[in-house]
Amino acid sequence: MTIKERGYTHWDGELRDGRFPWWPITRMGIKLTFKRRFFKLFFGLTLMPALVWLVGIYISERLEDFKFMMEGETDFLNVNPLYFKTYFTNEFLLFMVVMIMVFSGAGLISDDLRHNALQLYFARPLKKRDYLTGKAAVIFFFLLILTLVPGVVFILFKMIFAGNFQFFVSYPWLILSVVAYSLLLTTFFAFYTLLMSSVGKNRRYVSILIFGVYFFSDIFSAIFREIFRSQYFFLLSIKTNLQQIGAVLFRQRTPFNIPWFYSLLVIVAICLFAAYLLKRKVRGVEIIK
Amino acid sequence: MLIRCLLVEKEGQGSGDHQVTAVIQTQNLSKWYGNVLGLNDVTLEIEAGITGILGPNGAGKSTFLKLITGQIKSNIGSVTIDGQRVWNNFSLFSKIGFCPEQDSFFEEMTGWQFLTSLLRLYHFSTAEIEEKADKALEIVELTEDKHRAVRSYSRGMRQRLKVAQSIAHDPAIIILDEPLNGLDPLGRRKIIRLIKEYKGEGRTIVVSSHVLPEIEAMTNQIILIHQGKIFAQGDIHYIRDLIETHPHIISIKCSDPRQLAQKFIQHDFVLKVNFDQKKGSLLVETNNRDKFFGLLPVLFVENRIEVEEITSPDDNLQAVFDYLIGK
Amino acid sequence: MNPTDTGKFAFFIKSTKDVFSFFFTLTKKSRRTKIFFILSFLPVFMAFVVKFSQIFQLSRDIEGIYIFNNMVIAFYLQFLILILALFYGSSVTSEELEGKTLTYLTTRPVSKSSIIVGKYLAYSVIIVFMVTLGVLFSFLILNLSELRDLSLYRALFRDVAVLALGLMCYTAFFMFIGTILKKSIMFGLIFSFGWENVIQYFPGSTQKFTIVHYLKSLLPSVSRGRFSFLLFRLEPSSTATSIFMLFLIAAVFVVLACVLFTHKEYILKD
Amino acid sequence: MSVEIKDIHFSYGKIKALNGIDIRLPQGAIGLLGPNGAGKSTLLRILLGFLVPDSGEGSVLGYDIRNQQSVIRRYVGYMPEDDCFIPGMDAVSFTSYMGELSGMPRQEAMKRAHEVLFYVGLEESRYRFLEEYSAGMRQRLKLAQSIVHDPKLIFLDEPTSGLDPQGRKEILELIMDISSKKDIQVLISSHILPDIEQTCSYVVILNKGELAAEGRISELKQVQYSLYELKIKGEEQAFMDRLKSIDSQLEQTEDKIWKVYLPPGTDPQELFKIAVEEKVQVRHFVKSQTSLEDLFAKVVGVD
Repeated sequence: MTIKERGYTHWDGELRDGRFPWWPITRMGIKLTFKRRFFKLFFGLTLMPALVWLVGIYISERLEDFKFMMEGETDFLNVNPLYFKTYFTNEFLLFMVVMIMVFSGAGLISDDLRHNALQLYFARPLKKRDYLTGKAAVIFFFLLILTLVPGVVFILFKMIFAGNFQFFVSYPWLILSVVAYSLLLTTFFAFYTLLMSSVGKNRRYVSILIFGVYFFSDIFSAIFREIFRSQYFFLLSIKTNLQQIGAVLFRQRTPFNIPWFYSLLVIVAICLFAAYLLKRKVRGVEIIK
Repeated sequence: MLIRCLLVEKEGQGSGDHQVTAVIQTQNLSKWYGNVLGLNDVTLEIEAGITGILGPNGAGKSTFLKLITGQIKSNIGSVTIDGQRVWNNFSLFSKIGFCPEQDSFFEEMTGWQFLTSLLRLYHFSTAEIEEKADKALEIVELTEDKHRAVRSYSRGMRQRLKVAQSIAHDPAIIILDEPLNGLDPLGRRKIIRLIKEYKGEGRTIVVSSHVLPEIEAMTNQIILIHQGKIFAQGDIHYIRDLIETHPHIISIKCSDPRQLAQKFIQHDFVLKVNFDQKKGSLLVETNNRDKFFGLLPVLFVENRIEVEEITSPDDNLQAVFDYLIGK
Repeated sequence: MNPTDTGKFAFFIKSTKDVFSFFFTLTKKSRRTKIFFILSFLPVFMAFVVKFSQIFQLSRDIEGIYIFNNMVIAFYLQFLILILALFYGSSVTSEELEGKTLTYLTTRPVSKSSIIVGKYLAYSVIIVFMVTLGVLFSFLILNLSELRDLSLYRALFRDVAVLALGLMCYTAFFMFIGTILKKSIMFGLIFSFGWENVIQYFPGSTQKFTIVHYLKSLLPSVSRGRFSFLLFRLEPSSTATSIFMLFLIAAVFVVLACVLFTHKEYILKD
Repeated sequence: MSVEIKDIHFSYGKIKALNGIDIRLPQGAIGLLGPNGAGKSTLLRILLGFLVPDSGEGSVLGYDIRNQQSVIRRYVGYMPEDDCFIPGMDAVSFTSYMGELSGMPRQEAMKRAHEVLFYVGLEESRYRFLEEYSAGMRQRLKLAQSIVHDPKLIFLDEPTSGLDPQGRKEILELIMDISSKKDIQVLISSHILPDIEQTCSYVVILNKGELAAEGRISELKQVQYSLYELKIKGEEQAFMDRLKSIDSQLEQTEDKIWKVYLPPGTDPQELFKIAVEEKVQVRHFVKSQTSLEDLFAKVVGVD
């Protein structure tokens, strides 16, 4: 007979270097976000445009049946790269992306700062990089559902509804565009949101900053543009920069007459700046002088 | 039930000198948070002097103190201070000082700003405010650090600053929620001394703690609270005396425990004798400590037993509660 | 001790004044206030750039007052005052709960209403000051060459007054929201940039359910030119009505916040 | 040699927190003692790699504190001093989450989380949200998360702060139980003497950022003069007067314990003889082996 030892028992397993040490952070972050009140409702709302576009794809294959409703205007129902570009750069979607950031992203770091939880993370074999990756992946999860997933679904359903691969053959690069744009948008918002979230311990304050800075840049750019009549001031606006790159990736004419790589430069610069600040701000202990 | 007896007896005793009017009175005070019990049917009177509220973590001490300072509303019952209701009766607070349990401040202020700003809410003149703030800082020995940000204060300093804000306006009633928490022995001693000195001129001080010796060091008047109920109120010695007759274990480490054990067995107030092999000590259970401790030194001297240690392992708060609950 | 009604009122005023000075001194130097100060000063920076480029003939020559009226005010009216009012308004009660500092206030001989009113006034004054200063500097810089034209100052005065009224109203409203809701920010953002933005363009009486409607009614109507993206389809109320309504809204929400704060019980979690 | 550091200096801006600390810690439970602000937490944070020392070097479990932090953290458990948790979680998710972050497989972490929560006595409230936890429960939870990955070395920063005596006793018993295992070492930082005295065999005393004393507790507690702690019931005054008459020194502490310094060579039996003669009861009698407290008071300068 073996008798179980009383008191403290060892764990007879092997601690190992996971290949993705940040994954638990991500899983927990997503779980906690879904637990927030009204989040599910709100997230559902942000998927509305995707649904509308999907219905559009269906109708595009049944144009004959719906002609009576269209009164001849069927151009916008032409499922082509422009159709995709419109989805990915429409204002409602971008607004919802920002709201989702306020909802799910604002607390990612600021809550840990507030409850002294960083030291719990960093007392474990986690690197700063792992911690930040884990948190960023939460944002990736939500934003890719809003971008990458609908994009792929649109392509698939277009082919399913059409019953052939015609669409894919016509635009074989489109899937790459969808992936590239989704990743770009998501990466940018991940950096942006994490930076804002690390600025303060107070979630309300962080929320206001995430929202405020984004819209501020837009208004600011609009004002300057009017005064100087120069398209280059579009570069001040986060939103137009994203729209600009989106148009290029979907091989459409850029909405504004400025080279697209300037926009890319601005976005990359913001990300690098955020990465630099995050590296300095996130640490195991708060040092009070 | 034993507890009831205790309270009844106490009332019987107190009825003779009832001219001392209670400062704080509560009637059937009960409080729930959602469906979690906070406080259950508390009726008591607190008189001038220091009163210690004693109970383990989560017993309802904080709830009680929050209720008598009008921070939360009771579900049932009432609280009065000097005959006036407390909830939303702000004018009462000019004579009350409260030191909250939570370690929170307006972090961006310095200690000095913290005190002067709060004193401003008592409508004093600027000169008065500065004088009072200086005095309070001196009492808690923070004068040197008064121009540092509260953020950079150590735990002990923060605790002392919290006490300072509760006494700065010279209140007649001071209520302190766990003022000794997280302090090193030096800091604890400072605050205990401060509270005792501050009692003077008929002030009423209510202090809560979960550590019996801390309370004993400050006062004899205690209120025992556990599971949201008041288990006893009165003189600490009275309660201790009551426990005297309760079976109690005493641990003795000495040169010849078995010989000593033999001697004990002959007495009827010794209920049980046990040996702790690991520690090499003798555990004796008795129901009459007076007799037991009266006998003990005699046995030592008569039998030339060298004593290393006499301790009462369950002479702590939990034992008191276990006894009162009737475990 | 039986204070008469006037005595009570005098005491209320006094308490409110004390609470006001408490939070005025505390907040005017806080880090957040500094960041928002910078934010509200960006138009000044913009005005600098504009003026500079005009002097060196880098851009078209637009009248200073024109830029001021259309851009600066639009920026302040539609964006900044909302953000400021939302943050400071909801802070009135939320920050005390989050920071667990409420106890320090409610155990003082000041009524809960005077805490609310005092803090409301303190924050209002700070943000009105912030905005006024920004507007004033932008105005001076943009109109550097026409500073002798006195009619311009009327416009300035009117704009500042409208912004101040707007701040008062919104702050009162968000303060009220902060006293009932825990997630006041989410609600506030949806209200400010959803409701206020959309409903104000609805026809008839619908648009009267927004605060911004009354604010815009007080500003001169803008020609539907290049700036129509900022203001359009307004069916203005009369000046008197607008001012009355704005004061009424502010007063109603301040009173509601007081009533709620007095009777609601706040439990600080540890 | 679990922890070995040489000439560690550290300052927060202008404030010097550690000023040249040299320590080589043996096996067993080790106490890190000092008043609030002596540099105990700073030292722990350096050992964990949260802070990089201004100068000096050291190793934990044989790994360098500058270059091999992540290896150190894998085998070390840390119970921080401040209140810290993640809101919105229950205790089981929290503890298993922490285990996973240390590199445990998910299912194993969940199993182990239940085990350690049972072990620290939170079994009944393990599904409750952390926001609702009391101070005592949070303390246990912090202990649970520090042992979930079965570390070889545990750093406990003020493990008993904010606990009632019962809770304190229980936490100390848990700590003693853990450190009784041969292959697990405990380093406890505290300002509470009896905690250290009870749980540790070796002590390091820090004061104002410097090493004030170090050694085995049994050696440090050498009998220099006979000090006894007594609790008396009965005619205290008469008893004390008698004691004074045989040249002993008396002192009463805040919690009503008499400290009696008997002159060298006096038989402690004398005490009981006098007690019998004066008819007082000795309720509590402990030979205080010039306890740590005196040493502490001496090196730290408590009055």
